[in-house]
Amino acid sequence: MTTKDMAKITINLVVIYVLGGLLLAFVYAKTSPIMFVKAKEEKEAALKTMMPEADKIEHLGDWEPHHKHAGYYAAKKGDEEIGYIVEGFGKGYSSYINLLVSVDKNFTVQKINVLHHAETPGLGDEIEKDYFQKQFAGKTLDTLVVIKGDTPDKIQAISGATISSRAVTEDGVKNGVKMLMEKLSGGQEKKEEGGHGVKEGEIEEHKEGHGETEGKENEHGSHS
Amino acid sequence: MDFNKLFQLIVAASLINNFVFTRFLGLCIFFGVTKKMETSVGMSITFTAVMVISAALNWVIYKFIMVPMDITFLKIIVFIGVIAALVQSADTIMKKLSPALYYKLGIYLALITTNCIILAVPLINSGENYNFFESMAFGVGSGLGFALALIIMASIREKLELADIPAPFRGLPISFIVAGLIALAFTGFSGLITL
Amino acid sequence: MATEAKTHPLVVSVSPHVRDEESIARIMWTVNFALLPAFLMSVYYFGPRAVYVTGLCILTAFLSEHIYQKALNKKITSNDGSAVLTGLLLGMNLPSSVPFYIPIVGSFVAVVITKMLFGGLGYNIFNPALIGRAFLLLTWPKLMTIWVEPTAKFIALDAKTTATPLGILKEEGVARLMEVFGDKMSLYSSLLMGNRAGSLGETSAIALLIGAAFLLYKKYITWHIPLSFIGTAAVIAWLFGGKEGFLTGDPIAHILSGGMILGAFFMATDYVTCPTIRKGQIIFGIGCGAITMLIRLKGGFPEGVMFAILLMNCFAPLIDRNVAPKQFGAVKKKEEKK
Amino acid sequence: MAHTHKTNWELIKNGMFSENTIFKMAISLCPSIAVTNSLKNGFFMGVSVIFVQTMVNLTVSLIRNFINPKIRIPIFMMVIAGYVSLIDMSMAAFARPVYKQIGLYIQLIVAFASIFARAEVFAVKNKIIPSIADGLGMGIGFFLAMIVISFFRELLGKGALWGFPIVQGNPLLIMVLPAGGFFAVGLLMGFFNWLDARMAAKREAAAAIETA
Repeated sequence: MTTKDMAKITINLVVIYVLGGLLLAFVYAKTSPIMFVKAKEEKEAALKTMMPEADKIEHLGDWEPHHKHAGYYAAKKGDEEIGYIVEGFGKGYSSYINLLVSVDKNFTVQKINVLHHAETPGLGDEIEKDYFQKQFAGKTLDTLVVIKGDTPDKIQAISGATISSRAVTEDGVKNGVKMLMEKLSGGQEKKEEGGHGVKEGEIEEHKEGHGETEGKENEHGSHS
Repeated sequence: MDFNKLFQLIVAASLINNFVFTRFLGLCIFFGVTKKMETSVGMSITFTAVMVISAALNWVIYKFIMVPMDITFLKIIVFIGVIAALVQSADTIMKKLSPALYYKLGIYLALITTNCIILAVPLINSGENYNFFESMAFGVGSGLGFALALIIMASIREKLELADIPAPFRGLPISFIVAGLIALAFTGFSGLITL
Repeated sequence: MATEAKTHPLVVSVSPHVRDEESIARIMWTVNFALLPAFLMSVYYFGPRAVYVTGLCILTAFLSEHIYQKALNKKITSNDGSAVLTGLLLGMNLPSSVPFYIPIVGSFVAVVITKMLFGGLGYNIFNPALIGRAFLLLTWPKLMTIWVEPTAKFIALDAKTTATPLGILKEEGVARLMEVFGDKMSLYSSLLMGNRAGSLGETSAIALLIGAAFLLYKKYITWHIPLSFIGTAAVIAWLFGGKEGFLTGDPIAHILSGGMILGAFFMATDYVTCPTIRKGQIIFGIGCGAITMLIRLKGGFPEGVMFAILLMNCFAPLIDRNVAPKQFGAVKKKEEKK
Repeated sequence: MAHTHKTNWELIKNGMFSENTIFKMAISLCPSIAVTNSLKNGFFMGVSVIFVQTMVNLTVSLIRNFINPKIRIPIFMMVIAGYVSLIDMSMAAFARPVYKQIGLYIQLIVAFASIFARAEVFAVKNKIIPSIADGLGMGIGFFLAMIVISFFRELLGKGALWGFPIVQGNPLLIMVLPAGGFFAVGLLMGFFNWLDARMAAKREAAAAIETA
């Protein structure tokens, strides 16, 4: 191979790669802001549906259930705090169940919403269903207990999926509410320093995993 | 370093989320080379080795070059480039150092570059934010899982050679059905580890 | 196995079991017969539904094989007892409460996809009845896990649903299990007799053991797989099964509950899908036992026998390949297995 | 030079049927199971592949005189990876719900044997229009396979299509699980083989009558 050939090949490669790189950089510059905005909007919309009567949702702080990153928020109507929303994780049958819980000012559960999970199709994945989630309205720490069979005031387990039902109820939701109570009760009038000035526009963006492939990094589940 | 977690990652990647049976990657190779046991074994060894080395190499490049420079959007191009370069140099080195080994495994190297399973490992590692040792563990687990799948499949297909399979199902279709049945059996591992 | 001589003009013998078709039929019908005590116990405990579910399974299995062979102009072998055995085993692996389409779909998958597509009896890689059951478990997980309390009344009108002993153990722990059954001895006797929730044919350990003893006596099965299977499971259950730590497990409860007896004697020993060499069979049995206990103690499912046998079915050709004797003479020796 | 003598329409048809990537060539198989558990996922995957396949063929054909044969492989790879990155980023921005489910497999289009192979055996040797036709045909063939498989899987496994419920009752859930994916592809492949054999037999019979 002569020097001339070498030079030609090199130029060839460099030109293509530089062109391609530039093109991609251009596309990236155009699409990535949209992606971030959309992701943020999604998150806000998800929080909003947890407490539809609120007109503002404020980020109060973060906590780490199962060594995963999750946030908690205050829902406000005008200047008045009408409730709180917390993101939680429950250790389920084959995945960590990511969910949102909204509570009123007395820490009574209003609503829950399962965001992501990989529980067994046909059994555990019924935690997504309304009939299961509706049971949570009006529950408090004492009544967040899973019962097999009919129950008027507790949570009835999905038949054949007790582990997933428990993960949602006694791990995800209960621990979320507990954490909120510890952090917030008694101090409701106080302005949270950490949360001050953090408006919804600054809600932190979570890095999206790849769908159902695997959960986010976590320590081994030493919890029972 | 948390050995328990690394062990879980290996088990999860090889058995529970087996690349072939639950993630459906590497299917072309899986169906392509399992006609013979010998090729399957060769492929398994080569793949596992390349997978682990490429996981390590790509992790370093991603962490120390791409993230600081904020060019993670080029990761597909960079990863595939690194793998191609790795395979090419492995080819050259092997030819020089151990012609016998090259004679045995060299032909599989050429097939590796355009294989999704090799590329998937660094992509998943970066997507999951694994640290260096976790990335290595994931690479090892994935490689072992793929090797297991190849070897099981090869032994079953050898047995099927003599079977009176209806003509339209001979070859690939029956192999897909075998893979489905193996996937059915592998479901038994689900729930072993919560990820 | 011997059918290959008929279907292939060119005879390539893969297996050491060269038999004529008559002996295949005799073996198959004998195994069916050996399952009779367990079937009768299931009728005693679960009533007419046991007959209904098992009957549907057998009928569908038989018809699927018959129609398939007719349609493809193959030699009709549907009355050699193997289709009936598949149907019977599948029926014994189902809960009594399933709707009619479950036995039908399960038998169809078992016979057509697992056996006929591979060229019929002798070529299937997996145990057909177990594939049928695994398919059903993943397809209708809820319907397949509704267990009915045995009533021991012939007509049970008010069938109550309940959990299987292994289900209770998995989800609520050993204390609750004792609460349900009283004490250890009454737990054992319930498990032994079959007075507990579970699949139709797996509940009565004693009836299964009678059938198994008959098969062992007739030398249609050997001790290798059942013993290594149950032995391994027992050791693991004893070592790791206990709540209080090492060596506190209860191996007897683990052996008698779930489908271990049925699986170890009647399904793992299926001579088509297990290794042909004795040493291979022992490895196969150990693998089955180990995976069963891994799933029971650590996995997501309460019962692991089905998955364990299916997983070891995957490995059977590999085991055969690696422990196969070198001299041809050893292969020729007529080995009685089932 | 291996210029093609086929018309553009023949090229498209060739990719769609007689050289269908999934059912005939049996390459690029991973997504045939991974993303076909719903019609929507299958559709987006198919469209992405049509785009990448066509654009790669177009680009390679366009720069074929500029490429030095010695370095054609890294250049093909760059072109393919470029278009894949492009569609990957666009989907991440504009089709987020789908992207969350099939993102990894979109990125792995890079390693598709069919795309690389068409650049290597066809586009680099042919003019632009036939190259586009070839890419389009291959892409559409892949797309059709995705649609057929995901149609059956979603209908049987969920009783729904594109997320809308069609049939009530207890569907065959296994069809949307891993094992069911393998079964679906295996059974469809067997069915198409049977169909092919039948059609060939018919043609032969017809030819025999004509000559007689």
